[in-house]
Amino acid sequence: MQQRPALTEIDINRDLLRPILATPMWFYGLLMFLGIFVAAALGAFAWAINHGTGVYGLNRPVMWGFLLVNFVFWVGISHAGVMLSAILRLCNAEWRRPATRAAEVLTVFALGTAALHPLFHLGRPWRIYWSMPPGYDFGRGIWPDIRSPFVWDPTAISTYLTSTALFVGLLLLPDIAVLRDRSSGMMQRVYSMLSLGWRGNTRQWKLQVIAGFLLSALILPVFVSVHSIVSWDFAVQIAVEGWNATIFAPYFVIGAVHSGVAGVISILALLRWMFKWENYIRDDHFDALARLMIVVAVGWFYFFIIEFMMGFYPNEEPELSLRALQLTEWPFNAAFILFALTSFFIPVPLWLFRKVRRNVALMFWTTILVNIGMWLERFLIIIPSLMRKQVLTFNWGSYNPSPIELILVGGSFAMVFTGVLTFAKFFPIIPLSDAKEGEIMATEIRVGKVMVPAAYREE
Amino acid sequence: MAGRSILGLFKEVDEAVEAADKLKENGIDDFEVLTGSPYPEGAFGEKVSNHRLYVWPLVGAALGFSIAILVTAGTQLAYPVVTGGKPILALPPMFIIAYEGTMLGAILSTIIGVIFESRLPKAKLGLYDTRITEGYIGLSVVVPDGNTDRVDALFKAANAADVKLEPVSA
Amino acid sequence: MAVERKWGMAVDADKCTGCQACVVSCQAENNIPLNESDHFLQRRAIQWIRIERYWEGNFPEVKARFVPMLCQHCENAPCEPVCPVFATYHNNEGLNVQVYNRCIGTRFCANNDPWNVRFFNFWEPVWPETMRNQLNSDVTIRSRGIMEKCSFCVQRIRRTVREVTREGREIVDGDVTPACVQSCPTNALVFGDLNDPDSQVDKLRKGGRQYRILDHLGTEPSVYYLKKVDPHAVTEESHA
Amino acid sequence: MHNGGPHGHHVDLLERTSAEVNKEVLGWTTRTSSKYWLLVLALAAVTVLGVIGFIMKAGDGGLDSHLPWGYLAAGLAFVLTTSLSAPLIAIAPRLAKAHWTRPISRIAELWSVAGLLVLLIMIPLLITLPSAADRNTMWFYNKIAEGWPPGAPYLYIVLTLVFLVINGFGLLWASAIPDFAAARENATGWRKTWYTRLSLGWVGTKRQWRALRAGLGVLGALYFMFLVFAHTVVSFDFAQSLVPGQRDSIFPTWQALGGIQAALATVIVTAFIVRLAGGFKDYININQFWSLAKLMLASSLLWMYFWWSGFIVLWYGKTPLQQNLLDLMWFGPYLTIFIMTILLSFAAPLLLLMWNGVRKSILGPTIVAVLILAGAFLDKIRIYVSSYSIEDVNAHALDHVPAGVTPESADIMILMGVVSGSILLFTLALKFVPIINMWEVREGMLLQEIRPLKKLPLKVIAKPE
Repeated sequence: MQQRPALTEIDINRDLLRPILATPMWFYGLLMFLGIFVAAALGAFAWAINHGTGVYGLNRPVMWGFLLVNFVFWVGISHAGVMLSAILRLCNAEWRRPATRAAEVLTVFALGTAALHPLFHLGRPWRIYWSMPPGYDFGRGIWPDIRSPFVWDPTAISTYLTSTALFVGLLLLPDIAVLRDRSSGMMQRVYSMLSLGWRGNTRQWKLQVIAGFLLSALILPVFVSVHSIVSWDFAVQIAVEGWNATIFAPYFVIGAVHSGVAGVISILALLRWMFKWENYIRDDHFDALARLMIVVAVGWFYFFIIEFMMGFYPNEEPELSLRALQLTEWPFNAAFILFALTSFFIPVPLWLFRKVRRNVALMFWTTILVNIGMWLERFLIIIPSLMRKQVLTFNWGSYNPSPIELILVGGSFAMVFTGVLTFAKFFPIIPLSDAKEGEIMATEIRVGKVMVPAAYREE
Repeated sequence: MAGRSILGLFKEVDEAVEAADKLKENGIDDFEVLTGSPYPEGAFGEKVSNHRLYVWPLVGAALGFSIAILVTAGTQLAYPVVTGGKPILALPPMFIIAYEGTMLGAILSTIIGVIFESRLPKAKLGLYDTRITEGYIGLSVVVPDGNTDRVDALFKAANAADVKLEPVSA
Repeated sequence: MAVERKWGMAVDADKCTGCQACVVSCQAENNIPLNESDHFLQRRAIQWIRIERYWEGNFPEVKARFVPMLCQHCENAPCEPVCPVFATYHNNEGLNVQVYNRCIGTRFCANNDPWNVRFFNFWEPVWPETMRNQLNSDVTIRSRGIMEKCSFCVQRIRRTVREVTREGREIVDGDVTPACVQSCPTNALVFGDLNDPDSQVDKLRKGGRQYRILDHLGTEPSVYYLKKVDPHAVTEESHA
Repeated sequence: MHNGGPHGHHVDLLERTSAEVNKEVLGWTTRTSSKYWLLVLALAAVTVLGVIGFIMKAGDGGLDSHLPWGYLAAGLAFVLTTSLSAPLIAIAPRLAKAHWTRPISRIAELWSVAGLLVLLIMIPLLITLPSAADRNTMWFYNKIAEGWPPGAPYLYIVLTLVFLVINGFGLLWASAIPDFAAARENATGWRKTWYTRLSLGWVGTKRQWRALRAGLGVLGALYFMFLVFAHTVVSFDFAQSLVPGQRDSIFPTWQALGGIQAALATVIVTAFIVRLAGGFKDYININQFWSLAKLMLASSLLWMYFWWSGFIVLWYGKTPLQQNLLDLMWFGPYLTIFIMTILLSFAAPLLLLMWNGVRKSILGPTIVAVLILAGAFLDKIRIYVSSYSIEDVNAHALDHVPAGVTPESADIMILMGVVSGSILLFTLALKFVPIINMWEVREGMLLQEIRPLKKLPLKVIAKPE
């Protein structure tokens, strides 16, 4: 963290509250533009409700399609938040400071969007509450079958969503207090209500810090469980040879971390570029995040290799035909090559160079690549396995996504970005208090002639 | 107790520290330090307050776990239908849902705990100044009506940027 | 409660000529929506029983093998526990039943069904005016967005049970015949109570030629297949 | 991290001069008390006992079948998962630029000397390992082409383990060079020549330091990868591929994770003993144990999570094969030993380490570490003995669950010998290599200091680029 600029609290307030107190015009334009896609997606869903599930490209045997792929993808992205903010908090990493809240907010909206997909996907969406707490259809004395992974799913996702949302809200209190003191009129009243009368005495600050650690430690296990359960939607199915693998849970989780951290880096790069936050999201933050990415990516690749090899290992017909499909048949072979390149073989070697790690534009594009690759990974796991479920070749099938599905998938991206931007309009997406704490804690140690940047540590 | 709170605002941290020392010299050692950023507790030599936060998650976890077990066991026994030759009381799924319940309970009660322990929410903000979120340090003390000017003088001596006095209505 | 009856079927691959009569009669009996060509092209055709055709051997010695495929009504059906809302479960007559009103259309069961014998109503079923009167009043018409599958003609089972109780006797073998069995010209399909030692189906399933498709999955199907007698016959399934 | 407190011990260490450090550390390395020789003798005796056990078994069982050798394989896996994994605890924090690991990094790396033992045990196991022909191995022997890849699986097992051990020694040596140089100055007799040779004329120029850092980085990363790969290969070839039809794909990764967990435990226990025996109370203090305890808690949770991920899939699928695997591995003949493993490797660590009071102590983590080591030991026995108890390794699927194999006296002797053998190697190495990484400790003293933030004394930690 060489030559970091010293920032007073006034600077920090001014810079980090800019999107809220002095919202640039293009911001609204961007929201409008995204709104179009969101509207399109909702329209598509209405169309699907009106005409029936037939408007999707699904068929027998491919009963789960792009919507489920996208669902897994967004649940994966949503794992960035806790991964970064929790693990880095627990490790007391100084460079977490600007990243944490952006990551958590991304989690909330990605997870919310993901939670919509089962709704899109259902045959009778208006009955979805029969399978999810707390909307059980108690009136009929019929209960959900808790043996079904589709009951574990809503439980886990609602737990994760609630926890993360409240976590973000709790750590927002001091920043809302800052807004309360800066804003005026109606917003001022709203903010002072939301700030719960925060004064900023030492006790409150101390509890904020403890809450950060404690809740991180508590949410981490939830974050692991959520994607594991999502993976069990697939892994418990003995009928689909390609899915019935015990490694799925950790494989999905680390894949989620891979795509999620990449997503956070992309968002940070965008924020830095949009709001000119070079002093807050500094090059060495990208450097550190990229180093983390290398570790995650290598770990993920290990699991990928094991999973893929395990397909061949027992060498039985269905698995072999599945691998053959993935590797040799158009368009899956192309997708597979693209996936391997984008999710690992292009970005990771690049990140080995310090120059790349500290180049924001390059980091942005490489992380985008990673997420393209990870989307394809989910696609390659879900669709081909369904096309080659069992040895009964008479039932082998194929699948083409329908325009409706494509609109919904595209719209989901717009939804997430709209959510993040809207949040950034009303609340600081870089935690002021964390930045200020960083300024207090930053110091230097003299070693011979050089001053090495250092930080105070509360242990 | 006819107490009145008085708030001194300091531009520099060191001034605040000095004022805090003065207060302690004058035998006032429970004063509230208001800052715009999280200084580690004790940085101003103020009294270190203790809290019970670590009890909350445990209680919440216990609650969440038992509720989850009750619900899962209850639903299966209340509607005993055989699916896939699985036992009516299938334990592994119960554990999965109980796990989520436990964590949810722990997290919810922790969040409530944090808010409670920070003595929030407060309807009235009390004696406060918006400059505090701008880097000023606030020292607020509750003193018997008589001593207010003594503390006031003391703050001024420590080069306070501003000293506020709570209206008598309190 | 103890299992009294356990309905099952024996399918004689040796007798099946692939004539599709069972498919048509099932269509008529169970109010299955009309499968127009585009349903087949979209691979969304609904056939509770279908004739799977496998080619065997190389040209010119190519043989077509027919496998009538219907819901196997497994003891441990993998499709049941994955349903979040109990829309499908195992009843005490050994049937794997589908509760249409309860189904919300997750299509999870269809995925976890190795035989692909569960069908999803992608569209609202429509019948031309002229065929309205052909519909079977004993069978529900399924709305769109839910799963359906072979029920072993449960409506016929229920009717028979009503009749025999009225006549005050026990059900004997042959009382119940699903539509497909009834219409099979070569008697390749035999239906009956697997728990009744002197039922024909029970004898057939112990006759020595029997095998069950995908038996290695251990789901205990109630549909038994009988090998072709032709010595050098190796069908896809006999590996399983 | 939260609830602050004074770091008495650490202050003392930060006030040490480097001369004092040298004196204390090297002094202990060179001093050999009679107690030490007694320990060496005892360990040697038990090791010999193990050799005798091996000879007995080879005598009646013979080396032509794999069936009798389950316990020997378990021994190899145990050394691999404890001693050979221990260096990770030096590597990972070094890459993360963590300061707390400096005083114990050498303890962790020194365990790599036990690699010799692994190579030794490997030989008879390779002889008894059934050929890869017409059975499924991760090497796809004969699947792609006749006799291809050549020498599978034996050649590749040898390569993996040999590379791992060489890499471990390289890492140990590289990280010790500056300390050898320091020792060279005030050593006498054979030690003088020994240290002079090993220190390669190190004088500590800027270049040398840069080279050393780069070297440690590369060697560390390599060791990490080799270790994970070794865990994969061993668990595949000596366990999974002996059970026909087993496709429990989480298994190798679970074994690698168990390696990390056991590595933490090993380092904690060793650090505890070295701390008392060598009087390094100021070097190895609450910070090390606290940080290790946190990691150990995390790894224990992960251990359970990995097991559960495998279990839930097999339980839900309940195909006959999956049922048999469940019975063979867990709920059949080895149920009790499995339950004990769960208690030792998961329940106890969780219930004890969840309290910060226990985590932030010296005795607490040590006790938990001992439990975890016991758990890992039972785990390896369960896995490898059950896998070795299957006769027909070429069958298509596991159609029946063989009875459990209870250890003969020879097996017990072998296991004792293996464990004490690895400890013996470590103990001997103590006298050649300084047990505290002096240069890293000195560097740590440069980069940390106690400095008050206004009224509050805090530790300041510098992280150079």
